Formats: sequence, structure tokens, C-alpha cells
Amino acid sequence: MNTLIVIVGLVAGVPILLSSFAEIPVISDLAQEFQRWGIILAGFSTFLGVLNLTFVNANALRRRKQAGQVIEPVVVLVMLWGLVLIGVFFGQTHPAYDFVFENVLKPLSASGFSMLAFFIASAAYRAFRVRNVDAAILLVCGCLVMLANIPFGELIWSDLPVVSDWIMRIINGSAMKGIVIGGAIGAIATALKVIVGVERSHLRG
Amino acid sequence: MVPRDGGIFAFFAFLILATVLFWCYRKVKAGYKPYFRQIPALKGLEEAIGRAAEMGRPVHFTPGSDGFDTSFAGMTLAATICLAHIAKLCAQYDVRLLVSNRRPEVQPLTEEIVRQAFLAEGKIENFRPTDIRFFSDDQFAYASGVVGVISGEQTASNIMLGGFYAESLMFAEAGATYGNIQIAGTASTAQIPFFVTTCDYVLIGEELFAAAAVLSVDPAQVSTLMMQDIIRIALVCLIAIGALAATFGSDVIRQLILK
Amino acid sequence: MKFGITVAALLNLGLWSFLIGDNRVFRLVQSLYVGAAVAHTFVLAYRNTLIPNLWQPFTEGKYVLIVPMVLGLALFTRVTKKYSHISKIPMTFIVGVGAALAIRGALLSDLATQVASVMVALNTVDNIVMLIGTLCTLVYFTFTIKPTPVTRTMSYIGRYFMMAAFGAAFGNTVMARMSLLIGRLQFLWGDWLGIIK
Amino acid sequence: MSFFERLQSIPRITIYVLVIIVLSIPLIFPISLPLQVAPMTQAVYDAIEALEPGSIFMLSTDWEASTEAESGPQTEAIVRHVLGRDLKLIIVGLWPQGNSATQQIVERIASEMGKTYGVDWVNLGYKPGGEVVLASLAANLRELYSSDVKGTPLDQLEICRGLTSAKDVDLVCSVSWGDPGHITWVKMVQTQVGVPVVAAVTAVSLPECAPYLQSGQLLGVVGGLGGAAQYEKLVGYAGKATAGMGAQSFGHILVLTLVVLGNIGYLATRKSKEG
Repeated sequence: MNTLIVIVGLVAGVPILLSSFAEIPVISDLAQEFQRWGIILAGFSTFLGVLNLTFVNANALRRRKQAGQVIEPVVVLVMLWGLVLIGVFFGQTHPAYDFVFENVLKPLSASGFSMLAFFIASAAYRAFRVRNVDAAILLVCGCLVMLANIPFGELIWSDLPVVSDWIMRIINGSAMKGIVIGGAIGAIATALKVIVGVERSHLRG
Repeated sequence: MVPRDGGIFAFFAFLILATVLFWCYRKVKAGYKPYFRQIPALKGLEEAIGRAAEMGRPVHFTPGSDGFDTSFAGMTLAATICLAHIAKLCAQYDVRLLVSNRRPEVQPLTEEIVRQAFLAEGKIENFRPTDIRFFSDDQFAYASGVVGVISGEQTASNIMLGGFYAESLMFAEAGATYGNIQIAGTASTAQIPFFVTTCDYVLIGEELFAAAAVLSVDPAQVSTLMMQDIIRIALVCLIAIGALAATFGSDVIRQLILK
Repeated sequence: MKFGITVAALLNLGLWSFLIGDNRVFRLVQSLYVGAAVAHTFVLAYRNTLIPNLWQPFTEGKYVLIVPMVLGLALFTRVTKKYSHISKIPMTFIVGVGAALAIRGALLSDLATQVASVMVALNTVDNIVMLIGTLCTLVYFTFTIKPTPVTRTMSYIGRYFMMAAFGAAFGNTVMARMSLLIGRLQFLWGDWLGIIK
Repeated sequence: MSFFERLQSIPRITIYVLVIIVLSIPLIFPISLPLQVAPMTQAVYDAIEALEPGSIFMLSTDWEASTEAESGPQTEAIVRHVLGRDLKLIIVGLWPQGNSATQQIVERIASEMGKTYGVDWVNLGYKPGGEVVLASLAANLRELYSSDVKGTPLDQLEICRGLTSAKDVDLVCSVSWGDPGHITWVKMVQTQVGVPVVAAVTAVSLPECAPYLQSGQLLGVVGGLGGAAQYEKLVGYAGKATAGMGAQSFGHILVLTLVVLGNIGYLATRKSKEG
């Protein structure tokens, strides 16, 4: 099994890696084919999401202690499988599917995230403190950027947009560059270890 | 065989990186122990779990939003390595450890790690598989699940390592509200500000990977760290030379890199 | 007032009830959302990937696709206790492909192009600051090299550059989250109640 | 409890209610504010203006409905510009909900502007896998996309006639909320096949764009709701983004006030404790 896993990792990774450097007749075609397989497997793993959610909720139903705990898992399962079946057999354009997407999924997705506005306001009030030099720099830059992005900012200080733009482009840009370049080295090292099979903790469990 | 644009540099850069990595790996395997910079957040872990023990309350841990199939897989990996250490400490201190997962594929891994740690400490009877939870692949459901654990289980410490998205704010805020000692670590740059402003200890960016390497004592991890440092310093020199050359009107180094 | 919009608005308020505290309505609404979100992702993947990229070419004679099909099905052994080790094979494949692509992206984009783009002539304040910031941030993240006075200073400067960047990120995030709430308020006050036109 | 201590302990719910009230006032009683177009927004507009009519413009829907408030108006403004310029609009996507939502947005705009599906625009749909999808798209687009979102083979769609490989795409715009998204496009398509990329990102993702803007890997970026409002101004209409700018300003002022209040209290109590 272990050898097999190392072989699969090498077979999957090496052609794509080699074709990153040059167009090599057979190897580049193989790399392309493997990439398409990767997409197909990603497609299968979306069904793994469906299966997992089903099992989790089925287990919750089985382990329930009171009658009241039935509702949520049942709602999840009905919604999940109802939508899966309609979607698979009739497609997204089916009125029921469209209704759920437009009036349940989309608004709930947006509403969930919009709650972050409340949380951020309260976090800004509670947590954003000038505790030390780090926090002071963070605070000043954060406030400058926030102020500069509204028309009132200019009224307070006419050069504010220029300063904010400079912070975003130069200060933030150079720090991000350092992070991106450093991150790239780390990413390459980790990926290399994955391909040659040194790094395999993700297969545990 | 036609080289791609930038393929020649990419090839040699890859060769150099791979060689340095291999060299470091051999050296560490042979018993070389490199110098390690102090990472305060690691001390913080002991403090956080120790306090949970004093208070008789659980510790909460989450390995973040990413699995192993995205470009952030490294963070999840580092998080699980740190989890092994955290689980060991929890087993030693008899602290209940709650783990919240977002990714279905990470769930069994975290469960196994915690089980192994409790087993190794001879405390397997304290291990409860139901404490290792999977909420949902969905970001918000996962987020509110974690908030629910922090508020419902009255955790004493909240440890968040891995890849995070917008949910980071909710976790950190919940932890702060319930007076948790909070430790966070992520390389998701958009989320670091929230952790810096709400947590007691933060592993910024690659400090997370470094922490994992220190904890794992695994030659593969340690040698990666060494290799990264060598390449990093080499790049600093290269960039400085390249910029000086550009100042005096020579574009040679730049052009070489883009070959 | 359309029926659908009222449903959406009530679900929205149900979700927001979480702001007061975790409650039954919130969990119910959230259950609806979780089920729908996971289903939608699968339905789209099924219709846009599994059918056109797997099933159609397979039935048209591209039999080599039996390999990803079997690998894909093997992925599902993950939900069983007994056979979950089989899923390691497709997992390794996915991770292997992803790792190779990560190397490709990192080498060409983040290493080559980004490194080259900092090698600028040091003839403006912007360029000098940009260079200092990038180099100091790089030095901050060294862990196994004994610090010298120079690298220690660079490391400090790097940390301050990063804190400034994180400040900018915080400011931007506040903006983003306010925008999201504005979108919902436009929906509630406008599309639903018709107070704003 | 002293005044300063009280300053530090405004209840959570009070803040929440304040947020709703402060954001709602300018929505219900609109105020008009001057709007300056940022250079990076202008750059996106210019990149689209520079394309000849009939050029292929690929719009990638890399967002979820969570950020619809930002990504929706961005999509709308850019699509209006693109269809108005008679470019061929090809939609792909790395995230599922954004793709379905974009389909609805474009259907509405297209019927308003008298544009035909399959001739002026097409949706090739969401595919899972992130960077694998884009690597595959860069290598062999036609093998990856054999049919559109409705199942029609690409060969039967007039719009796809000039589209044989990724190199035929004249400009990519990734409307993105994170990863996979605009950076994935840069890494897997821009750097590999040289197709120019612009992006419309949530304000959260804006700081991460700076290095790629500086290096020219991203030609321009529309950032957040503010960027969308600027783009609406460039295209010449006032949509949801413009309408939201007053509330946006009020929101920032509220948060700034909260930060200042909290810190005054914090510093004052810390001083008195030290003293």
C-alpha cells in the first residue's frame, strides 16, 4: 500500500511538473490528461460532501435524545436530497430549484456574511486597542485607509487619499511581496515533499 | 521539446531548491540540530492548556477552513502537527480537548491524531471521539458551529491554527467575549489583522510552519525550514544586487530571471 | 411584494436572530442553508463536470476515463470505516496533481515575476522603500539562522511594515463587511418593504 | 463605574442596533457624494476600452453569494461595459453560487440591451478544482469545455467559433472573493500563456493585489463596493453601488468613532491604573 501511494503521487505529479518547464511531446499530453482527471475527482469529491452531510445528519437522527432534535437534521436531509434529485434529473432551470436558489440559498449566503459587519463593528470597539507599537501602527494605518475611502476624508485632510494610496501601494505592497515570495519558497518545498512521498500526514486517519 | 516562457529559470530554480532541500534533509537526518529562533506562541500553548487545567474547562482547537486539496494545504498540515502537540499536553494535564472541523477529509485525521496522543500518554479512557466534530463544509455553518462550541462548552482556551477566511473574526470575537486565552496562527494574510488584534499570541504567516517544524522534530519539516532560510537569504542578496545593477542601468539579472 | 422575496427576507431575519443569541429559528434556517449549499455545489459539479468531462466522452469511446471513474468511486470509501484506506489512492492523486501545479504557479509567478519586479532602479523614494520593505519582510521569516545585528534590525523593520500592511487590510475588511450589510439593507428596505426606490 | 469604564462597556446589542440605524439613514434619505475614480479602476476600464469590438472577453465568476453585495454590482457594471462595447462575453467560474448568480445578472442585462445568448454571450459554467481547472483551461480549453451550462455543444454556438484555445482570449476578468480566484488566474493563466488579467475583488482581497499590480501581472483592479461605484460612474449609470456609497461613508465613520471611543476609555483607565 505504501509503495503504491508513493508511485501514485509520483505518477500524478511528475508529468505536470516536467511540463511546467517545457512542452515535451508525450509527457505534456499526459499532464493535460491528469489535470482533467484532477477536475473529475474534484467533481466526485463534491458528492463526498453530500455523503458526509447525509451521514452526519443521519447519525444525529439516530442518536437524538428528545423528539425536538429531529427537526434540524430532517430539514438538512430533505433540503439536500430534494435539491440534489431535482438538480440531477431536471436541472437548475426547474422552477423549484430556481426558487430555492433565488430565495433561500442566495439570500441566506449573503445574510450570513453580512452579519460580519455587526461583528466587525463590535470587534473594532472591543479589540482594536493601542496595546503596543504593533497595534498602534495597525490602528493608525487601518483608520487612515478607512477615512481615505470616503469623501469626508478629503475634507479633513486634502492629501489623505494620496497618503492612503501610498500605504496601500508601497508599504502594504512591499510587505505583501515579501510574504508572497517567502510563501512561494515554502510552497515549493512542501509540494516537492508531497510528490516524492516524504510528506504524507494528510493520508493518515 | 520547446521550453516555455520562463521555463529555463524555473527549471534551474527548481533544481537549486530541490538540491538545497535534499542537502538539508541529509544533514538533519545525520543528526545536525539547527539553531531555532524563539517562537513565543509555542510557550503560549502550554500557558493556555495549563490555565484550562486550573479552571477545569476544555480547550478548543480548530484546524481552519482548508483541507489538503487547496494551495493552503500546508497550513492544514502544520495545524495537524501542532494538534498532536496540543493533544499530548491536554492528555498530560487531563484537559478535555474539543476539535472543530470544517473539512470532511480533515475530520478523521484530527480524530486519529488526538486518539494517538491520548493513547501514548496512557489516557485513552479520557478520549471521546464525539469531541472531535465535523460541522459542515459550509463556511458559515462551520463558523456558527465553532461559536456554539466556544459559548456552549465554556472553553478556557481557544486555539486556531490553519487556513482561515472571514470566519476568523467570529471565532476570535467569541473567544474574547468568553474570556478565552487565544492563540492563532495562519498564513491567510487577510485574516492575520483580526488575530493580531484579538489574540494573546499569534503565529504570523510562516511562523506557523516554523512552529510545526519545531514541534515535529521531523527531519522533513526541519530541513524544509533550513532550506527556506538559505534560499530566502540568497534571494535577499540576489534582489539587492539586481536592484543595484538596475540603478546603474544594467538589466541583466532581471532578464535572466524571466528567461 | 412577491412571495419569494418575503420568504427570502424572513429567512434573512431568522439568520440574524443569531445576533441576539443562538436559537432554534437560527438553527433551522441554517439547516436549510447548509443542505442547499452542499446540494448546489454538487448539482453544478455533476452537470458541468461529471456529465460533460467524464460520462459523455466515456460513452463516446474514451475508455481511459474508466481510471478517474474508479478513482472517483474509490473516494467514497472514505465514509466507510472498513475500506477507507482505499480512498488514500485517489487522495494521493489529487494531492499530487495539486502539488505539481503549486510548484508551477510558485516558480513562474511568485518567484520569477515577483522577484524580478522588485529589482527596480533605486532612483525614487517609492522604489527604495519598496525594496527595503520587501527585503526586511523576507528576513523577518528566517528561523534557523543565528541573528546578526543587521538581520535583527531588518527583522524589526519587516515586522513594522507587516503591521502597517495588516492595518491596511483591517481597514479594507471593515469596508467590505459594511458593503455586505448595505447590500442586505438595500434588499430589506428596498426589494422587500419598498421604502427605498 | 466611572465614565471611562462605561465608555469601554457599550453592550454588544447597542452596537448592532447602531450599525443598522446608521447604515439605513443614508439609504432611506439618499445623499449624493463626490466620487473619485481610482487609477486601478480606471485601468480596468481602459483595458476593456482598448479591445476591438468582437474581441473575446472572459468573465470568471469566482465568488459565492456571500459577497453578492460587492461582487454583484461589480459584475453588473463590467458586463454593461463589455456588452455595450460589442465584445464577446464568455463566462466561466471557479465557484458555484457566483456562477448561477452571474447567469441571472447577465440574462437581465442582455435582455435589456437586446443581446442574444450564444451570439453575444455564453456561460460555460462552474467547474470544481480551482487551479487544476485553470491549468487545464490554459493547456486545452476546448477539451475542458465541450458544452455550455445548458448542455449545448460549443461547436453549435456561434460565439465560440473563434475560441479554440486560451490564447484566443483577449482579456480575462476574475470577479473574485478569494482563493481560488484572481491570483489563481494570474498564476495558472496569465503567467503561463500570457493572457492579460484584470480583476474585480472584494475590498478584503484588495491588499493582496498590490504586489501583482506593481509587477503588471494584474492590469487593473476594481476593489469592493467603492470600486463598483467608480465603475458605474465610468460606464455612466448610478446603480446599487453608487446608491450605497452614502451608507458606506456613514459606516466607516461609525466604526472609526467606536475605535476612538474604545481607545479613549482604554487609555484613560490604563493611566489611572498605572497612576
